[in-house]
Amino acid sequence: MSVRVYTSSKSYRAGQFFGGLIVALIVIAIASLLPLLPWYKLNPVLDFIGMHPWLNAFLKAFVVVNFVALHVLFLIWLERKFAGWMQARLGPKHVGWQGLGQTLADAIKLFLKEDIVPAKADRQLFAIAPFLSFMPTLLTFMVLPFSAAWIAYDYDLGALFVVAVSTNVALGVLAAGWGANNKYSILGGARAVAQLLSYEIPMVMMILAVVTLSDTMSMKQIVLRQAHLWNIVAYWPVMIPAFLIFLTCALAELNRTPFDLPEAESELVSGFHTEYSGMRFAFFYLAEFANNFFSAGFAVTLFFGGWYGPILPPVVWFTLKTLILICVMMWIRWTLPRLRIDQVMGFCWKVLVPISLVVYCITALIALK
Amino acid sequence: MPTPEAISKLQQLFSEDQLKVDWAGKELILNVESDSFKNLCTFLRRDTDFDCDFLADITSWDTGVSFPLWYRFHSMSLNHTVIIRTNVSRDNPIIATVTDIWPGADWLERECFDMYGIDFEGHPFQGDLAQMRILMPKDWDGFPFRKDYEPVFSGDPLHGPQERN
Amino acid sequence: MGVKEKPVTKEEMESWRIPIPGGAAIIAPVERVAQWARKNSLWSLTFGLSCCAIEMMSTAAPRYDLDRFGMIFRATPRQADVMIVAGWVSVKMAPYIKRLYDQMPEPKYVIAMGGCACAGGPYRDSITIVKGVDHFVPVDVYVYGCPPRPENLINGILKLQDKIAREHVLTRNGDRAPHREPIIIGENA
Amino acid sequence: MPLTSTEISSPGMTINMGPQHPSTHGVLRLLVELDGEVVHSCRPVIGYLHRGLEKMFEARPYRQCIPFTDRLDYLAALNNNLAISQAVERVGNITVPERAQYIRVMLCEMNRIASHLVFLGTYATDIGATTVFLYAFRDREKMLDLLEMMTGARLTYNWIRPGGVPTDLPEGFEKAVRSVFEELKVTLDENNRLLTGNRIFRVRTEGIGVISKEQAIAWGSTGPVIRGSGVPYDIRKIAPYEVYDRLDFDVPVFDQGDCMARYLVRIEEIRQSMRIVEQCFKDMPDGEIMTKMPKIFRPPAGEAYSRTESPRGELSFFMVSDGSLNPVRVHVRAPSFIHLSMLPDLLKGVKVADVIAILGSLDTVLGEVDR
Repeated sequence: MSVRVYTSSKSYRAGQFFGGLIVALIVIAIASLLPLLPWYKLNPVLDFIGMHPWLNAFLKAFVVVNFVALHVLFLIWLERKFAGWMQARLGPKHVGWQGLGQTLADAIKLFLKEDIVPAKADRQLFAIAPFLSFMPTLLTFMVLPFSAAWIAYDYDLGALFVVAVSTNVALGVLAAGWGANNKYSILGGARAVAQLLSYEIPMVMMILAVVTLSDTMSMKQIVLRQAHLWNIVAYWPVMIPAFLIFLTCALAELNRTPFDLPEAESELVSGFHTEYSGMRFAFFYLAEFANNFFSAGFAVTLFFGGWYGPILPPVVWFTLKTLILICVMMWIRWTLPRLRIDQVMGFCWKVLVPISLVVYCITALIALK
Repeated sequence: MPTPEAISKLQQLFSEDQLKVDWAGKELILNVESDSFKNLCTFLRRDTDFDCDFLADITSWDTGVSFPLWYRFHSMSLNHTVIIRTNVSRDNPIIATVTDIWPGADWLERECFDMYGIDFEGHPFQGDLAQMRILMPKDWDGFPFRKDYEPVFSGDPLHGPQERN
Repeated sequence: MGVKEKPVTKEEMESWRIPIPGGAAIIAPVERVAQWARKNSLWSLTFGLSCCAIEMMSTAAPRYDLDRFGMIFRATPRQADVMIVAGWVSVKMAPYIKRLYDQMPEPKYVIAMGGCACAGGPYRDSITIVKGVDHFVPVDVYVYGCPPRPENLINGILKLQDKIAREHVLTRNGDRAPHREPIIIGENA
Repeated sequence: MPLTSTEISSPGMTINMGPQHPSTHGVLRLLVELDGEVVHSCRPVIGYLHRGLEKMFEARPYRQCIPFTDRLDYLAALNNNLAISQAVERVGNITVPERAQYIRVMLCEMNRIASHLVFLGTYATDIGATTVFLYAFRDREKMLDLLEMMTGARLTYNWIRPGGVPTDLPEGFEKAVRSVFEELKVTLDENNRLLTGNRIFRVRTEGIGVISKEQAIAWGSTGPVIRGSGVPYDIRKIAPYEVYDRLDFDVPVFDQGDCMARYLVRIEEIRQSMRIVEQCFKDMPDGEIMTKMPKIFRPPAGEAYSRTESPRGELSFFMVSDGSLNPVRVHVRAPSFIHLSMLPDLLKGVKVADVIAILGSLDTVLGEVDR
C-alpha cells in the first residue's frame, strides 16, 4: 500500500493567477480600442442630449451606476482569485471561464434570497441602512476623473466634495448596527464610527497637502498639474509619507485588514451586517468594493498622475493604475493580522495625526516657497 | 517520592483508622476517611515534605455501595505523585470541597456532582443545582453515571433524554 | 443504496408551465438563471460541531478548496445558504441548531456530514445524543463516513448542486416541497 | 457652583458568544458581560457535545473502547489511543514490545505536529491572518498523508491498541517522512516570518492573557499552557512512558506566560517532535510489534491510570476493573477541560478581541472537554 505524498504545484497556481491577469488585460485592450470607434457618428445624438440637461444628467448617472456595478463584479472576482493565489488555492474556477461568472451568480442568488428583517429591529433604519452606506460611495464617483473628458461633473471643489460625502458612509454603518438590534451589530457599528471618523482626520490632512501643492480643489485640475511629473515624484519627500498615510487611512475607511474591526469575523461574527441577508447584504458588499475602487482611484488622482501615461488611452491608464493599487490593498489585506480597537484608535491619534501634521507643515513650507 | 520521615509525620497526625498508607510502585496512595479528608488535603498542600501544589485529577465511580473518590496530586518542586482515596456513602454523598486550596478543583468537582450527585460542601455553587450542572443540561433529571440511573425518555429530540436504539 | 439522481423529465418540464400564453417562454429562462445562480453560490455557515468540522475545514483548505465551486464560509446564518451539520448533536445543542436553521433565509439546505449527524453514528446508544439531525431539521444530503473524507463531502456538495439545478424555483415551498428527497452518499447498506 | 464629578455608568451588555461562533473552536458558549469593549466577567458554558462517553465505556469490552477515544481530542487521536491503551495495559499487566513502543512514539509525535499545525492555523485566523490558516492546513495535509499511509485513516485512526500496534511500518515510509519534514521545516520558517515576526501579531499577543507561574500550577493547567508560564512540566520528561527516556529532545519553556509564549511553545514543539521522529527511525529495533493477548480479555480487579503528554497537556485515563469483561469506570482527565475552567479568571478586564486571542491560545478541543 502506498499513498501518494504530493504538494500543490506552484507553477500551476501561478498559471491560474496569470490567466486571470490576462483576462484583465484583454478587457483593458478592448477598452483601449473603444476610442477608435466612429464615435463622431453619435454627435447629433450627443448634441440632442446636450440640449436637454435632465436627459444629460440622467444618462451620466446611468453610466456611472452601471460602471460601478460592473467594476464591483469584476473586483470581487479579482479579490477572490488574488486571495486564492496568495493562499495556495485556486479560487473560483468552475463558474464561467476561470470563475468569472462567480460574482454574477452570487449577486443573482443574493437578490433572490429571502429578505429577513428581525422582529425586534428598527424596521425603517434597518431597511434604509444599506442604501445609506451605498449612496455616498456612488456619489463620490461623480467627481472621479477617468480622463480629461470622462468625468461626470468637474466640480471645482471636487476634493472637498469627496471628503464631505464619503464621511456619510459612517452614518449607514451606524444605522445598520443600531437598527438590527443585535449586540454584535451595535458593537460593530460603534467601532466603525469611531474608526471612520478618526481616520478621516489624517486622510483629510493628506488630501489637503495635495490640494495645497496643486493650488486647486478640482479633481481634474489636480491631475492636469501632474501632466509632466506625478505628485509622488515631484514632491517625494512629503508625498511618499503622505501617500502611505493616505493608504493606511483608506484601508481603515474600507474596513480592511488590519483595520477590519467593524466586521471582524472571528470576534463579532460579521459585525454591523450580522443580521443582513439577501439583497440588503449585497448592497453592503457593493458599497465596500465600490468604495475600494474609489479610494484607489482617488489615490491615483492625488499622487500618481491620474490618467497620464504613454501609448495607451487615458481611461485605460487610469483603470490600470487603480487596479494595481487595489491589488496592493488586497495584498495587505491577506497578509496582515487584525489590530485591536484600542490599538487602532491609539495608532490613529498618537501616530498618524502627529505625523500627518508634520507632513502638512512641511508641505505648507514648500508651497510658501 | 515522599520520604519515610514525611510519611511518619503523616502517621503521627492521623490515627490508624482514619488513614491507611499504601504504595503502588513509586506512588503514595492514602486511603482516608471522609471526615479527615479536608485536614489531610490542607496538610499535603502546606507541608514542605509533600508540597502538593498541583491537583491533577478528581474522579469518582459507583461501586453500588458507595462512591469512592480518587484525587491525584503532584508536587512541582519535589516531583512526586500522591493519590488520595476516600469514600462517601450513597445515601448521603457529601464531602468537603478543595476549591479553596486548589482553585482548579472547581470544574472537576462540578463534574462529579453532575454525574454522581456528590455534594461538595463549601463549593461556591453548592446547593444551586442549575449552576452546579456542568455538562448535562440545566434541567436534566437525575445523575446519569450512577449505575441505577434510569432515564425517562420523552421522545422529543429537542428536550430530555434520547431513546436508545 | 446508491445515489438517487433523476434527470429532468418531460412531465417535470410540463409541470413548470404556467397557464398563461407564452408563460413557459418567460418563466423557464428566469428559472434557469435562478437555478444556475443558486447552485453556483452556495455559501456555507461556519458551524462545526466536532471531528467532522476539522474535515470540513480541510475541505476549505488549499488541497481541496471549496472556493472553486463558489462556496465560501459565512459566519452568520443570515448570509448562509447551506448548513453543514458536522458532528454529533446532543440534546443540549439541538435547540441551537434548530434556531440556526430557522435564522437562515430561504432557500436553505442542510448537509448532514458524518455518521453522527446522519443517524447518531457511534453514539447511537448514548442518551444525550439525538439520533440524526433529521429529527428536527430537513436534511438534503446525507454524507456518511466517520468522518467522511473531504472528497466525500465535495461529492455531497456537487450532488446538492445538481439537486438545486433541478429544483422548481418559483414555487419552492419551504420544507414541504417535493424536491426534499434526500441524497445519500457513502452508505454501504 | 462647585464642580462635582458625575459618574457616568451604563448598564452592562451581555454577549452570548457561541455555541455557534466562528472562533470558539467548537461549541463553547461564553456568556460575556461587557462594558463597552471591556469584559467585566465571563462564564463559560460547556456540555454541548456531551455524549456520556465515560458511561458508554462501561458497557464495552476494553478493546472496543479504543475507537471512541479517537473522537475525544480529534486533533490528536493517536495520543488518545495511546493513553487508553496504556491504562488497559497497566490494569492488565501487559508489556509492549520495544519496536511497537517506538512506532507508538513516532506516530504520536507526528500527530502532535498535525495538531499544532491546526493550532497555528486557527490561532492565526482568530487574530485575523486568514492566509496563515490555509498555509498551516496545506502543511497539515502532508502530515495526514503520512498518517494515512500508516493507519489508513485521515483523522480517526483507531490504531494504537493494548499490547502494541497492529501492523508494521509500510514500505517507503521513512523516505516519505523525511521528505515531508524537509518541506515542513521550510514552511515553518515561512510561517514564522509571516506571523511570529509580525508587529501586529506581537502587539495582539504579547502581554495578553498572562498566566503567572503560581496561577498556572494552582489551576492545574498542563502542556503548552503551563510551559508557557515557565514551569517545565512535561510528562514525557518527569514520568517518561514508552521510550521517551531514551530519546533526546528539549522541552521548550517560556517565562512570559502570555499568548505569545504559549504560541512559541507550540511552534518549538513542532521542531522537537520532528527531532524525536527522526531519532525513532534511527534507534528502532527489529522484532515483534504486538503482544499476544487473550481473545477474551479479563484484567484482574484493580485501578490503574495512565499519564501521557497529549498536544494539549496531560491526558490521563483512569480505569477501574472488577475482573469482568467491561471496565467499571473509565475517567478521562482532559487537559482542555481544566484549561477552560481558567477562563473566568483570565478574561477579567480584557477587551473583546482579547477574549478570542486568549481562548485561542489555550487551544482547547471541545470534544475532549465535553466527553
